[in-house]
Amino acid sequence: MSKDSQMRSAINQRLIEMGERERLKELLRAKLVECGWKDQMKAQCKDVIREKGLEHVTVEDLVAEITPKGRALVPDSVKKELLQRIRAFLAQHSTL
Amino acid sequence: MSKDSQMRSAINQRLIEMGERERLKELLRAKLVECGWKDQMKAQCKDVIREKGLEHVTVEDLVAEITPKGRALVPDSVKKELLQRIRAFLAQHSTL
Amino acid sequence: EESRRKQEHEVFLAKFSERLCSEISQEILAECIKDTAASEIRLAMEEKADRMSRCSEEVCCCLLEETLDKEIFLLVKDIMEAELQRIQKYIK
Repeated sequence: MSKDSQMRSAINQRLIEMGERERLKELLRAKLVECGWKDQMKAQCKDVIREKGLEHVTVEDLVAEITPKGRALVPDSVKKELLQRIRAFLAQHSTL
Repeated sequence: MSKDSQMRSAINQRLIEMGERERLKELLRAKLVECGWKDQMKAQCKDVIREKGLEHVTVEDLVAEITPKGRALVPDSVKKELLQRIRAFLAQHSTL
Repeated sequence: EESRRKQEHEVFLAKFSERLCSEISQEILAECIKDTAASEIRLAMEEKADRMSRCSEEVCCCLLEETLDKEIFLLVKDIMEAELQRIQKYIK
């Protein structure tokens, strides 16, 4: 195991232990609702169901269809905020 | 055309195509005899004719007079059975 | 040496942060998309079942009314004819 991957494992371990990984996930979930991304996704799903007909769509089909759009629709500000929060956490715990 | 009226048309279409609509009407007629509705209606007609006198009553008058009573006199069990039969049919032919 | 090590660590942290950010994003996006898709399909199915139930009742009512109207008309016609015949017979 290289030194970098050892460090990565150690930091990941600490992030989990300190509950920060869960908090980061929670933050992102909240931001996705707040910025309207979730509503956009719901609308996308409704469009696909309407277009294809309910009887011709499975959850997997729907996921496959809307995932590219879902990724593209995440605002840069949300990505930036998550990244900043990670950086701030790592800086605060400089022994990591 | 609203979604509801589309659905109603589709149900009717399916019932007619498979001959179920006629069978349901036949079932209903039989039930009306069986539950005594037909006898009650005959008695109602005779009462009206006796009250007003045959010379003062037309078929249309009599129909108009006894129809509300005729509708009210259909037992709930008969209505329920008819609805259940329609639902069972649609469940079996659920491509709607 | 110290400053080189520090710089390397900073580069490592920057890369690590980006990687973690992307990992978490992918995980949460996949989770949210799957949840949304499943709940939208469930909603659509519930809506369809409600509509089916409502429309079945309406079709049932129409069928009932149609049959009753026809039955009442035939019944009245038969009774009127019978009464007329009875009176004609009586007059004769």
